[in-house]
Amino acid sequence: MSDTTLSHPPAAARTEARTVSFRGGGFAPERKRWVGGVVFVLLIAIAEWGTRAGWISALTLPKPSDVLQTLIDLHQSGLLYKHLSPSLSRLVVGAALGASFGIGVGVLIGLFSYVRAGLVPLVAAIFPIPKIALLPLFVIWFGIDEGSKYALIAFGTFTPTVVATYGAVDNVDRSLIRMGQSFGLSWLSIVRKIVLPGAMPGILSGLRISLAIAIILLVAAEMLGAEYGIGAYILEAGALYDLERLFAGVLILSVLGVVVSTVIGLVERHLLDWRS
Amino acid sequence: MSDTTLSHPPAAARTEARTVSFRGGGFAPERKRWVGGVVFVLLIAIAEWGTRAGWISALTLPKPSDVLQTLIDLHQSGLLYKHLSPSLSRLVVGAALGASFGIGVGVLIGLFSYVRAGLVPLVAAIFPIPKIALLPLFVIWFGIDEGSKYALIAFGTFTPTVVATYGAVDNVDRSLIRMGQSFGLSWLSIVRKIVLPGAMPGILSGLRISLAIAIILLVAAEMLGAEYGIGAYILEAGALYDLERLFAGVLILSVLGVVVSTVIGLVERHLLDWRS
Amino acid sequence: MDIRLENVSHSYDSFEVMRDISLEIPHGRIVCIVGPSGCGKSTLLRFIGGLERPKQGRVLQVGTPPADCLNPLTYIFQDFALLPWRSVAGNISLVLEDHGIKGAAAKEIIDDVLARTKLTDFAKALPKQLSGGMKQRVAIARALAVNPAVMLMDEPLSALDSQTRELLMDDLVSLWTRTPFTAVYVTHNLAEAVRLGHSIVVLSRRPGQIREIVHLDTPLAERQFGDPELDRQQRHLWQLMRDEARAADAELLDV
Amino acid sequence: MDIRLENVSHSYDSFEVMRDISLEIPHGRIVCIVGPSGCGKSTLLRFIGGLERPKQGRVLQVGTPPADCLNPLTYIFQDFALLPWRSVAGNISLVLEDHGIKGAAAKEIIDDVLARTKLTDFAKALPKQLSGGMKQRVAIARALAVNPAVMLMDEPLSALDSQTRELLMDDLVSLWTRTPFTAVYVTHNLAEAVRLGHSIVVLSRRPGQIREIVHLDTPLAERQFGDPELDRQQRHLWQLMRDEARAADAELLDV
Amino acid sequence: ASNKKITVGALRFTSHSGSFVAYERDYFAQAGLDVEFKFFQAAQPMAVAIASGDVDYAVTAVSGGLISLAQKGAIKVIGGALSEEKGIDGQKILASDAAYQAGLTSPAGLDGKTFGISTAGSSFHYMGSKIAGAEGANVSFKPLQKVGAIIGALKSGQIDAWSIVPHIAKPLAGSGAVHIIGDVADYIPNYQVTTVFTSAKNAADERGMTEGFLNGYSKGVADYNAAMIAKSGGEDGVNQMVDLIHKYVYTDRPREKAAPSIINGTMRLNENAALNTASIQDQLSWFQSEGLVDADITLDTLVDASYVETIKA
Ligand SMILES: Nc1ncnc2c1ncn2[C@@H]1O[C@H](COP(=O)(O)OP(=O)(O)OP(=O)(O)O)[C@@H](O)[C@H]1O
Ligand SMILES: Nc1ncnc2c1ncn2[C@@H]1O[C@H](COP(=O)(O)OP(=O)(O)OP(=O)(O)O)[C@@H](O)[C@H]1O
Ligand SMILES: [Mg+2]
Ligand SMILES: [Mg+2]
Repeated sequence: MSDTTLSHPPAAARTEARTVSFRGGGFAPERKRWVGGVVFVLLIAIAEWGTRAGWISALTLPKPSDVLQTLIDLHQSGLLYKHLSPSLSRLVVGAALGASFGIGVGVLIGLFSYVRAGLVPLVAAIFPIPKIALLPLFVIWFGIDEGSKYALIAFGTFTPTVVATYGAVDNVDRSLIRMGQSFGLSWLSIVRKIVLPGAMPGILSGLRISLAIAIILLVAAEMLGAEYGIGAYILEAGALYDLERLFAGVLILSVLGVVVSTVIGLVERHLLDWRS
Repeated sequence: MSDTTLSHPPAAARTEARTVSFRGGGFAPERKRWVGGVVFVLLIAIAEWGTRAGWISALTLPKPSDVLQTLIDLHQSGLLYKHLSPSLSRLVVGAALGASFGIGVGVLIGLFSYVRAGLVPLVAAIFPIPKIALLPLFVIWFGIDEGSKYALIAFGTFTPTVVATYGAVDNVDRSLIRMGQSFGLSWLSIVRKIVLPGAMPGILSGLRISLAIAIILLVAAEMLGAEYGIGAYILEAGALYDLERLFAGVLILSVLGVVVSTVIGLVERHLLDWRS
Repeated sequence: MDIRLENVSHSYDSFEVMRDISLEIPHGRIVCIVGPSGCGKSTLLRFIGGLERPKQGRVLQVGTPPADCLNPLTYIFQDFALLPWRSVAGNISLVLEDHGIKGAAAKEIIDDVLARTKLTDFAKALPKQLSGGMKQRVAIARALAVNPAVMLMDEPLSALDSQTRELLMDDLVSLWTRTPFTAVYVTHNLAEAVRLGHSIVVLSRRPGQIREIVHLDTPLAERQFGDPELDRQQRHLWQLMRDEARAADAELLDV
Repeated sequence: MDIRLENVSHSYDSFEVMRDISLEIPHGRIVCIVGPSGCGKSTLLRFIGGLERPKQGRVLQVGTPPADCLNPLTYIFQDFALLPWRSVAGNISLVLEDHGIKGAAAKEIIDDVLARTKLTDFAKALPKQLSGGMKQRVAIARALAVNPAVMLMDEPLSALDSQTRELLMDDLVSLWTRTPFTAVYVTHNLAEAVRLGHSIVVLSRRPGQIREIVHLDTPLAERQFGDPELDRQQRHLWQLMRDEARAADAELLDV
Repeated sequence: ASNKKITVGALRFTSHSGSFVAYERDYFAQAGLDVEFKFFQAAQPMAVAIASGDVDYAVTAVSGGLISLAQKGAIKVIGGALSEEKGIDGQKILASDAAYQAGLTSPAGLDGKTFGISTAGSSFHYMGSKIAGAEGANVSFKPLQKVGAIIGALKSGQIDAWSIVPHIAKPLAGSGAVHIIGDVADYIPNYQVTTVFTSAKNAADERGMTEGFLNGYSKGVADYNAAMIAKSGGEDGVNQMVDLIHKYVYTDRPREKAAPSIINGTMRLNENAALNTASIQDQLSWFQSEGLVDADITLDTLVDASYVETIKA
C-alpha cells in the first residue's frame, strides 16, 4: 500500500474507500467527580499558603487552618450544638410553616380562578420586599422570642413556595385531568389523585429554593435578639471582625445548605421514581 | 309529556333519549383582572380604617394615607430621585456584572465537563451563604464606596444566574445540536447559533429570579456607607422606627420589582416570540 | 345504547369549527370518523363524551346503558393518559375507586381486564417501563374495567409506530369479535378506518361537515391485508380527501 | 459515491446493540432499513453519518462525492430539527453560512430548494406556524441545499399523521424521479418501505443482525396503492417481523 | 417565689453591669421583682422589644429610633445610666492610621474627613456631629450598620475617624492600626450616653414595679461604682466584681483574658439613676435640627421625670 502511494491517486480516485469522518461527540457533560474535590483542596491550599506567607493579609482572609481549629474548638466545647440546635429548630419550624402555608395557598391559586386573581398580584408585590427591612416591624408583630424568627423564615419561604406550587399545578398534564373527568371522577378525587401527585415534582424543586432562602434568612432572623444560633454567632463574629469565627459560621451554613439539598434530592428520588 | 309520566316509564326505557351530561370544565384558570385590584383596594381600605379608628395601633402599621403623603413629599422635594438614582445605578451595574459573569460561567459549565466538575460544587457551596454575613469582609475587599455595593449585588445575582444558565444549556434540545453536527457546522457555530439561542428562554427566566434577588440585596448593599439610596432610606427609617417612611421605601422597592419583572416579560415576548 | 347527534354546530369565538353534523351511532358497531387535520374530529368526540358542549344542536343517548356499566361513555386517548405514578393495576383501580369498588371486588375486575388484554404479567409495572403499545393496552384495559356502553377513541394508535399499530389493531379486532362493543373511532389513517370501521364518516375541511358515509360489510375478523374491496374503498376515501388534506397541511397556524 | 459497511458491531457498555452488519449502499438508490423497536436502526444510521463510532467494523465511503457537494452525508430527522427561532429561509441559510455562502449566492440556493419543495410562499414563516408536514418539507429543502451525496433519513415520516405521510411520500418519489439521489431510509412502516425502497434490509431484534434483504424492481414512480406484487412483499415482510415486533413491544424498559 | 416576673433587656457590655449586679446580689428580689434577662445583639431591637411589650426595662443610648417610639406613645425614658464625666476614662475619638499619618492627630483636623457611624440618628452620629460642630469642621458621615463593619473600615483606612467606648478603643489603638486622638467628654460635657427606659404603659400604670426596678438597679450601680471606680473594696473588691460581671460579659473567654477588658471598660454609672435632662434635651434638639425626628416632640414626650432626680445643667 505504502510503496504505490505516488502512482496510485488517479486510479484510487475512482474506487477510493475511506472511513467516514467522525463529527459527533461533545456537548454531553461527562462526570468527573474528583475535579470538584481538587478545586476545593487547591483553593484552600492557596489560601493557607497566602495567609502564612503573608501575601494575603490577615484582614482579607483568615487562615484555613485557624478556621478548622475554630470549628474543632466549637465542637469540643459543645458550643457548636448550643448554636446549631436553636438554629435548626428555627429553620425547621419556620420553613415548615412557610412551606405548608405556601403549598396550601399555591394549590388554591392553582385550582380557583378567583383566588388566583386575588392573590397572585399580592404575592408578586410581596416577593421583592427585602425581609431585613421589615425586621423592626416583625418584633412588634411577633415579639422578640422565637415567634418573630419563625415568622421571618416562614415569610421568606412562603412566597417562593407559592409561586413554585401554583406553577406546578398549572403544569399538571391537562390530558390526565380530562381523563379523570371522562371517567366521571369526582372533583376531589381529581385533585387528590391527579393534580397533587402531578404537581409534586414542581413543588419539590420549589422547596429546594425555598429552603436555601430559609437558611439565608436564618442570619437575618437571628439579628432579632437571639443569643444562640449560627446566625447570631456569625453576626457576633462580624461585629467583632473575628474572621476565623465568621468563616467557621459561614462554613456551617454552607454545609447545612448542601445537606438540605441532598435530603431533598433523596426525597425526590424516593417519591418521584416514577419519572422517566 | 307531563300528563303521561306515570304510565310512560316502561315504554320510555326502550327508546328514551336524553342529552349526554356535561362533565368537563374547570381546572383551567380564567382571567379575572379586576379581582386583583379589588383585593389591594380592600386591604388598603381596612388598614386606613383600622389605623384611623385606632384598633390597629400606630406601632403596628402606618396610615396608608400618611405613606402616600410621604411618597408625595419625597417626590415634591426631589429626594425621591436623589435616593432612586444611586440605587438604580447600583442595581444596574451590580446586576449587569453579576448576570454577565454568571451567564459566562454558566455557559462554560454547560459546555465543558471539566469546568462543570470543578465549579458546580463550588457554586453549590456558595449559594446558601447569606450575603449580609459577609458585609464586614466586603468592606475590606471592595471598600465602602460604590465598589462594595456593586460587588455585593453582583455576588448575589451571580450564583442564581450560573445555576439557571447551565441548566438552560443542558436543556437545549440535543437533537438540534446533533443536526448542527450532521451538517458539519463548526463548534463555534453550534454554540453561537444553536446552544446560545436555545438556552435563551432558560437564561431569561433565571434572570427574573436573579434581578428579584438583586433588588432584595439593595438594602443589604446600602448598609455599607450609603448616604442616599432606597435601601439606605429604608434602613434609616427602620432605625428611627419611622413606619411611614419604612413603608414608603418598601413600596418603592416593590414597584421596582414589578417594573423589572414587566420589562423582562416584554423582552421575553420580543426575543422569544418564536416559542409556540 | 345508541348515540344520536342532531344538527351539531360549533365555533370558538368567531372561529367556526363544525357545521350541522347529524349522525347516528348504532349499538354494537364501530363508527370511524376521518377527515383532514383541524376539521373538528376531536372536538366532536368531546361533545359525544360530554367533556364539552356544542354551541348548537344536541348530543343524545338513546336508551339506557346496561346496569353493570360504571361509565357509559369511556375514552381511550391518543397519549394514553396513564398516571405515571401509579402501576398498571393502580391505573385501573383509579377508575373503580370512585364507584366504591375496592379490595377483592376491584382485584377481580382488574385481573379480568388484564387477562383480556394479555397484561397479567405487567400488573405491577410502572408506565415508564412500558413501550407505547403496552401503555395503550393498559388504557384499553382501564376502559374495559368500567364496562362502557360506548368507547370513544381519539386516534388511539397514532402515537405508536406502525408495527405496534398493526399488532394493536389485531388485538382490537379480537376484543370486538369476542364481545362486540359500540365505538366511535377517530383517525387520520384510512387503513385503520377500513380495517376497523363498520361505517366510515368522512368530514370535510374546517368547518367540518359530513361529506360522505361509507358502509363496509365485510366482517371485521375477515378483513385481510390486500383485500381488493377494502383497497378499493381505501383508495376511494383517499381520492375524497387528498386535496383537502394537502390544503389543510399547507395552512399557516396563527400561534 | 457509495457507502459500504464492513462487519459493524456495537455495544453500549455490556449492552449489545448490533452484531456483524455488512451492507452496501449503491449510488442512486434508496435502501430502506426496517426492524423492530430498539434493534439499532438509528444507531446504525448514526454510524453511517459519522455521528457515532462503532466498536467494531468500519463504515467506508467509496469514491469521492461530487465537487459541488457541501455535506456529503446529510440527515433528515424524525423530529425535523428546525431551529424554532429562525424562519424557513433562515433554517436553510444556517447550513450554508459555515461554507461561506451568503447574500445573493445563498438566496439563489434557498429559492431553488424552496421551489423544489413547493415552499416558496413560506420562506418567512417561523416553524411554529407550520404543520408537521410543512416542517418536514423544510427539513428536506435544507438537506437538498447542501447537495448531499447520500441522504440519511431516520423515520422521516413517523411524526406525521397518515394523510400527510401519504402526501410526503408522493413528494419524495417525485423528487427522486426528477433527480435520483442515494438514500438510507430507516422506518418502522412496511408500507413506506415497499413504496420507497429499491432494497429493503430487514433487521432482527436486538442485537440487530441482517435477516434478509428484499429487492424490489418496480420503478418508484409506478408503485401504486394495491399493487399485488408490493402487497405480497409487504405481507412477506410482516410475516418475517411480526413475532419479533410483538416481543420487542412487550419488553420491560429499565429506565 | 411570689415575686412579680419582669423581663430586663441587656447587652453583654460592662455598661449594663448595674443590672447584673442587682440581679446577682438579689437587689431586684428584695424589691419584689423576679427578673429574667433577655440578651440582645444591638440596642435598636431592644427599644422595639420594649415597645412590643416583650421586655419591661432596658438600658440603651438615646437614638432617633428611641425618640420615634416615644412619639408613638410606646416608651419613656425614666432614668440615667451612663454619663461622660471629665476625668474618668470615657469614649475615645479614633483616627485611622492612614489619616493619622496624614496629619489627623487631633479632632481639630477633622475638616473634610469621613466619620463612621452605624446608622443615621445613632449616638455615633450625634457624637460625630457635635465634635465636628465644636471644631467647625465639615465631616461626612458613613453609615456602616455594624460596629464590626466600622472597625474594618477604620483599620483599612476607608474612613478617617470614629468614636467608641474605651474598652474597644484601647485594644484597637494598641494594635497600631488606629490612634486615639481625643476624648468625647471634652466636646460633650456631661453627655448622658445611656438611659434607663421602659414602656409608656409601665411608666404610667405600673408605678410600684417601676420604682422597684429603679431601686434595685440603683443599688447595683452603687456597688459597681464603689468597687470599680472608688475601689472601696481594694483589689479584692475589683476581682469580686470582675468575677460577677464575667458571668455575663466575655463569657467565651477565660477569666484571665476577660478581666483586662472588663476593667478597661469601666465607666461611671449614674448614682440613683439620676438623669441629665439637659443633655437629653440637647440630644433631642440635635435630632430635630437634623430632621431625623419630628420637630414638635418635646422633652416630656420622651422623658418621664417623675422617678429619679434630674440634673438640669
Ligand atoms: N378550546 C379551543 N379553543 C379554540 N380553538 C380550538 C379549541 N379546541 C380546538 N380548537 C380549534 O378547532 C379546530 C378543530 O380542532 P380539533 O382538535 O377538533 O381538530 P381535529 O380534527 O381533531 O384535528 P387533528 O386531526 O389535528 O387532531 C382546530 O383548528 C383547533 O385549533
Ligand atoms: N447512547 C446510548 N447509550 C446507551 N444505550 C443506547 C444509546 N443509544 C441507544 N441505546 C440503546 O440501544 C438500542 C438501540 O437503539 P436505537 O435507537 O438505535 O434503536 P432503533 O432501532 O432506532 O429503535 P426505534 O425503532 O425505537 O427508533 C436501544 O435499546 C437503546 O436503548
Ligand atoms: Mg384531534
Ligand atoms: Mg430509532
